[in-house]
Amino acid sequence: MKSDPAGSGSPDRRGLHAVPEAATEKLTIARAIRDAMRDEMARDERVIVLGEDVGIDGGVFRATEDLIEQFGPDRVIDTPLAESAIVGMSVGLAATGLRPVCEIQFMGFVYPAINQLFGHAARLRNRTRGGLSVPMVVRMPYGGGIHPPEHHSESYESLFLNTPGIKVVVPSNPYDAKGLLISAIRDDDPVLFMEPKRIYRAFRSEVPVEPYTVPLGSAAIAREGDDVTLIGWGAMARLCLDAAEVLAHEGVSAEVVDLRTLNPLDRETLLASVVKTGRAVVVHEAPRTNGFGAEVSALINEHAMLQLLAPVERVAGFDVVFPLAKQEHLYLPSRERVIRSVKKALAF
Amino acid sequence: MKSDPAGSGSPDRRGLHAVPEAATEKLTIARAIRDAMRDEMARDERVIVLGEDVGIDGGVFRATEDLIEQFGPDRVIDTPLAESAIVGMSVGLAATGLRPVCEIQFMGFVYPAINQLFGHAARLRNRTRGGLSVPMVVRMPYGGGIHPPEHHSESYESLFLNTPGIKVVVPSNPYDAKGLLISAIRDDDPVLFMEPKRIYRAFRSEVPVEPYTVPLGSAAIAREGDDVTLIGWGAMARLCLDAAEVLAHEGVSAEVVDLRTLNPLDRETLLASVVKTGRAVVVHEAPRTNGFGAEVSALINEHAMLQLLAPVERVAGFDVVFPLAKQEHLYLPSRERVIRSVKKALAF
Amino acid sequence: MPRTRVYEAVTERLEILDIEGRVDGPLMPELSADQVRGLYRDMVMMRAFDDKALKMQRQGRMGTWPPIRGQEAVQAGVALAMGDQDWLIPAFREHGVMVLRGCPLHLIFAYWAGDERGSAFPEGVRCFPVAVPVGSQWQHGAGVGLSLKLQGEDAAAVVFGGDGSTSEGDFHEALNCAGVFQARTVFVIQNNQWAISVPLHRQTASATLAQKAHAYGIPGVQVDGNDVFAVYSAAREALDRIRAGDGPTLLEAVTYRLGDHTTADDASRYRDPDELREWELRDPILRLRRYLESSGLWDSARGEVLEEEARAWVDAQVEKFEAMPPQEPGELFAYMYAEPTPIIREQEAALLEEVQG
Amino acid sequence: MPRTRVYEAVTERLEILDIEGRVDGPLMPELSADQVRGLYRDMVMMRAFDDKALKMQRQGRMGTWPPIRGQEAVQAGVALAMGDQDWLIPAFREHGVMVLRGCPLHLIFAYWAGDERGSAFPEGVRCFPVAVPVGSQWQHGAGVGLSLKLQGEDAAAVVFGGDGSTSEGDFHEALNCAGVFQARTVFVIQNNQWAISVPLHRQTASATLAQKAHAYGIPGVQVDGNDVFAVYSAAREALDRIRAGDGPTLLEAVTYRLGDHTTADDASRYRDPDELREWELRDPILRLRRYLESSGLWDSARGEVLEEEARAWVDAQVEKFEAMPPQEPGELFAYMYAEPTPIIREQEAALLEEVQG
Ligand SMILES: Cc1ncc(C[n+]2csc(CCOP(=O)(O)OP(=O)(O)O)c2C)c(N)n1
Ligand SMILES: Cc1ncc(C[n+]2csc(CCOP(=O)(O)OP(=O)(O)O)c2C)c(N)n1
Ligand SMILES: [Mg+2]
Ligand SMILES: [Mg+2]
Repeated sequence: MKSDPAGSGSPDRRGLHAVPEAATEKLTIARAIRDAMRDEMARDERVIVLGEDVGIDGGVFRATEDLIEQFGPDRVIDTPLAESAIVGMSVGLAATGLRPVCEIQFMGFVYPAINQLFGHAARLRNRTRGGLSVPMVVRMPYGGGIHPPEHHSESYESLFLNTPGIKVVVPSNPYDAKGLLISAIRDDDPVLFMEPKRIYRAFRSEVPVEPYTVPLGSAAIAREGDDVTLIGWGAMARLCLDAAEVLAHEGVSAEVVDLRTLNPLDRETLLASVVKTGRAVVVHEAPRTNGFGAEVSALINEHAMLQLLAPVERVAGFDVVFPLAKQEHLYLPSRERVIRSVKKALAF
Repeated sequence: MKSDPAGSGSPDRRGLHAVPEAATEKLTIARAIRDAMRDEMARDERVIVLGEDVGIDGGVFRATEDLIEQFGPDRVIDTPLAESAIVGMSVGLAATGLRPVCEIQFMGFVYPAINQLFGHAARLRNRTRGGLSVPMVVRMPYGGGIHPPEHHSESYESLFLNTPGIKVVVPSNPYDAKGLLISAIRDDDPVLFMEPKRIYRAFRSEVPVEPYTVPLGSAAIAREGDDVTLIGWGAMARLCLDAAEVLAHEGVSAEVVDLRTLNPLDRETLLASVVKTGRAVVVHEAPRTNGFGAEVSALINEHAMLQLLAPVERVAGFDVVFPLAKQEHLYLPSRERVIRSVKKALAF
Repeated sequence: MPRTRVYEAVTERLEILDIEGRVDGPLMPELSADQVRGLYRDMVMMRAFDDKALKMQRQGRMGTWPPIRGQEAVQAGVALAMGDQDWLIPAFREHGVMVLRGCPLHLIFAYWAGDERGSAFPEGVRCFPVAVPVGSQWQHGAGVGLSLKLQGEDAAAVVFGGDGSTSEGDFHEALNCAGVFQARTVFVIQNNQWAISVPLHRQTASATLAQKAHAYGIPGVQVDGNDVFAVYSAAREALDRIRAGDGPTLLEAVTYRLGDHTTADDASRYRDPDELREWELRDPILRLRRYLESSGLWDSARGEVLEEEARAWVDAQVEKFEAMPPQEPGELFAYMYAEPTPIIREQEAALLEEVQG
Repeated sequence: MPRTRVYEAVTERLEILDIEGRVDGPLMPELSADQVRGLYRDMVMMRAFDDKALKMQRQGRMGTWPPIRGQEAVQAGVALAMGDQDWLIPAFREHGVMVLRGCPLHLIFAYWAGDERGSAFPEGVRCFPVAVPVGSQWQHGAGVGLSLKLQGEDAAAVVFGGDGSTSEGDFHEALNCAGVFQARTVFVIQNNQWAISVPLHRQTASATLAQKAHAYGIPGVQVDGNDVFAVYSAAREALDRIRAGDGPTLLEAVTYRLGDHTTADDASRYRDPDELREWELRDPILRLRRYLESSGLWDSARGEVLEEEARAWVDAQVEKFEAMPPQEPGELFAYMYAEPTPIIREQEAALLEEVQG
């Protein structure tokens, strides 16, 4: 698997597989996401977009910009301010022939939709033994780093990973963002699509102009290394790459596994890397306790205990409410914290 | 710490500490819970009970039986059918001088209340730097084993353990049920109180007649042993005791740690036991992936890796929707599954 | 200018068939003798399988069962008004209308006996499965109604819920959105006046449930829910309005839960027996029977035939239900995703190994 | 019997002060000259600090700020009607009424600049912190109103929310429960006609928001929200009703968001400039100023004094806000629980070790 220091997400094997010799353009994650919706709406008229301010406003992060101009108000629908309705109505829309891509304006506001997500979207296929299904995508910006008001910085992925029936996808770069979102829209089951808002526009990288898919359930080796495996997703995958870069100058060779999909999880890629390096540091923004880092740690210990040279380190948020802007820097995992944990593992 | 094969929850050290020479009576868990509310309501007029059917009906599991007769409809309040209101209004009640003990009829119906629980109950103290607090208990029967309709068997504890600000308590016997609930009601922060409905009336055991407390954040050694540590809570703590009993006849000495409180977690007791036995099997009804068993496994590996003789085993539900009655037995952790995992650990 | 009326509206109640079985001529909907007898037949059939389910539950052959006794008219009336292509989105006390919409009774028995296959309806039956989380189905009703509109289908969504379910936020969001989007949805409240032990006046302070429609800018009407003609007319009117492109309607059918909440409940703990007796006199089946007899559409011979027919049908369905082979263990995993994920495959393999010993 | 009216809904709108500053004599509330000048003063103060906050935001001295420009009359009018012991439960665009209820302006600045201490109000100030999850605060309003009733307090809860927030399920549940429990709560909707980019007619199909009260069996009234006398009178009436033990009221104040949604928004993307101009003519401050002048309660001298006073006060508050020392790192953990849990202690120690190098 080719190494990718810039983490620009230039196509890994699977990605390339989907686009042999495609023409590309430099896009931000936000624009790649917009383009994925645009391409799928053009390809499949069953695909509709709905949510708060997704229409003329183009979404508060402009992730649906110009879609209403292109597809009209019957396919790009501004909803009343009601998250349970956005998801609950989408269950009805999806079960009867449409493919809704709904937006929750910030992950901090997904709570009112939990009952519909877990109670119905995640269960309808099983409940009806396959009779009705819910091909729905629920997009939401998540994570810290932009100094917004309360409830605008949270990472709730762990909330969605003990409840089967919903896939959870988190891109870390423009290439994956477009390819994963297209896969999510084409998937026949509900997919929670978490968008790392802090890097929506942090950088541009090459993205094929034509539609392509990055399969759900495949992690990427974002950087190869031998001494330790750094495991992250979304914005934290970027942080792992930064840390790996610094570590390299200190003679530490870190491999970075970008999980990309948390459910289904690509355990092979994850475990193979840890078996190779013998050390693992998992990084996430959510609070430490019972975050997905716990599952990653448990899995590694179950499958690679004898190959482990040190305990799996978790670099995560503290077990506190995500702070307002002025103390955000104290809460969020930093490159230094990742490096410190790597050194701890190396010194074990 | 005295061993307790029957798991009747006869007072452990901490418990005894609270009740030196108390007169006792034989109660079920359901009745012990009712008595805890009754005693606290008698002791503190700020304590009120609210929820669906908690009044004249006495709760669908009779956990509030006779309270309305004793304390009247102003302190035992039947609410409209609205979980978000039950918890959301309780935030208002608790922040202004009352101590609501609200009931969610089944844990499967807590989803609509998540926004109020996580968005406000868990945050108000921190948000106001201690200016307003939410001394509230949210009781709910959880777990499988009674063959009910859909949504009546789930264990969602993991959902509440990546979100700081809410304590999570799960008794496994009448003694702990009363002592822990009294502690929860007296606690100045929100407490989620999970009641193992399958053993509400499964057995009776000695419970002090007088009020007493079992402190939050203290696990119990429900049975002592040397070869392996079985870790559970609620109904699964009982299952661990059953398994330990069988294992004893096969010459395997299993220690059983009943966590009792998942947040705050008593890591000392947990880790001390695993360090002693060198093997751990954690058991829960919730799906395996990202269940609290993952956190327990991660903690053990972080703190006791070198003492571990085998990987921490997780015996949990499958990553599927909790099945309807006829396949429930296939889903739920069984004594045999616990024993198999113990043997796997022993054979590692 | 100073104090002006910015909104003025009324909520009406429709009644056609009274307790004695007399109808209000001008309001009586155009129904053939066969249709009227059909309504009676439907209701008798419901009563028969509901009683049977209760009996089976006592015998341990059935799981928790929510009886529909007393609510047959709402379900038969709405079913008759619905068109072939209309979608039904039930709550959990709609076995009657579900059967009339094509859900096989033996599957409904299977569902309440704890078998997921009970919600696997035959191809072409446009019906959602039971929704246990109270109120959540209102959102699906709005969504399906919007879906039909967006897809240009000449069909409607008919979603049911109880009086208690109107207290949930989802009821509000669904009706509000349906109003905004002019969804092709009829919202039917089976107001049986109790939510387990909570009577309607403790559920809401509004005088009627139909008037809640004023909050959403949509029509709302109350009907005597034990009057099958009123139910049919109001449902028909609402569905005609949708076909005319005039948007959603809220229909409150005032009825009564003659049985316990479910077989796990004991209503005598909280309900006044006099109230029960009161409502037994208003039994929707009795009432229609009186009409049939007084208008010469019925006689004891027909009655006996129908009784026999009902018994035979129910018994056959019970047999079919009880003859269902148990589900395979693998079905625990088979429907979680279109394609099983690796962890699902692994766990299924582990279970199969365990059960196959 | 057949078609009967079971409910008649009427919703009124109250207006007292028109755009030219003329009042409707008989409806004019009894207010002393000082009280009227006080209202004007309050509104001017609000405008002043709102402008200042926007300026600071552009200068990077303030975080995301939701402007209240245009909504001053709602907030001043309700504040004047409230009693000492009444609780205020704001949404997030209530800085004006919060200040009038005793929340120090420098703390409100601190809050929106990203400092939790901004929600630590002085002892005795009966005000909830800002509630960011739209609609969630309605439940707290109902809960506090019930709490006051249960504790026999002669006080009320006044909870605010926007037009968009009425679409959330929590709005419905809160008002429905308040109706059932006859909670001592006034529900105030600041209907500024926009929810970010969504106009009111896309938010609900109901003609007014006040009429939603009919769903809950409680009184509902609409007022011209840019008419401070109408707002005061309606709020006063609602509070008097509570003190008389007559239960909750829904008060819709129709106003307009003259600014962007927040400093992170650009309303010109979705709003017609003509609409904006239209509403600038209805500016609540301008209107009251006209009344003051025409009734001889005002002159330019007073005007200058007030301007000066406002500037001085705002500058002093800014100074106080910017002079706040940063929070200690430990405050990240200090308020999670009454007693820190072991994990909190451990994590705090780790952070302190890190920051202390
Ligand atoms: C969200 C939720 N809360 C609680 C329950 C438990 N429960 C099941 S039915 C019921 C009462 C429903 O009353 P109503 O809506 O009037 O329907 P009915 O039973 O009268 O048909 C309750 C509280 C549930 N199923 N879902
Ligand atoms: C539950 C929730 N969903 C979405 C948001 C994002 N958001 C913040 S304010 C707002 C619009 C609120 O409109 P309205 O209630 O009319 O209040 P206004 O902003 O006009 O004062 C939205 C969608 C939120 N804060 N909470
Ligand atoms: Mg009912
Ligand atoms: Mg607004």
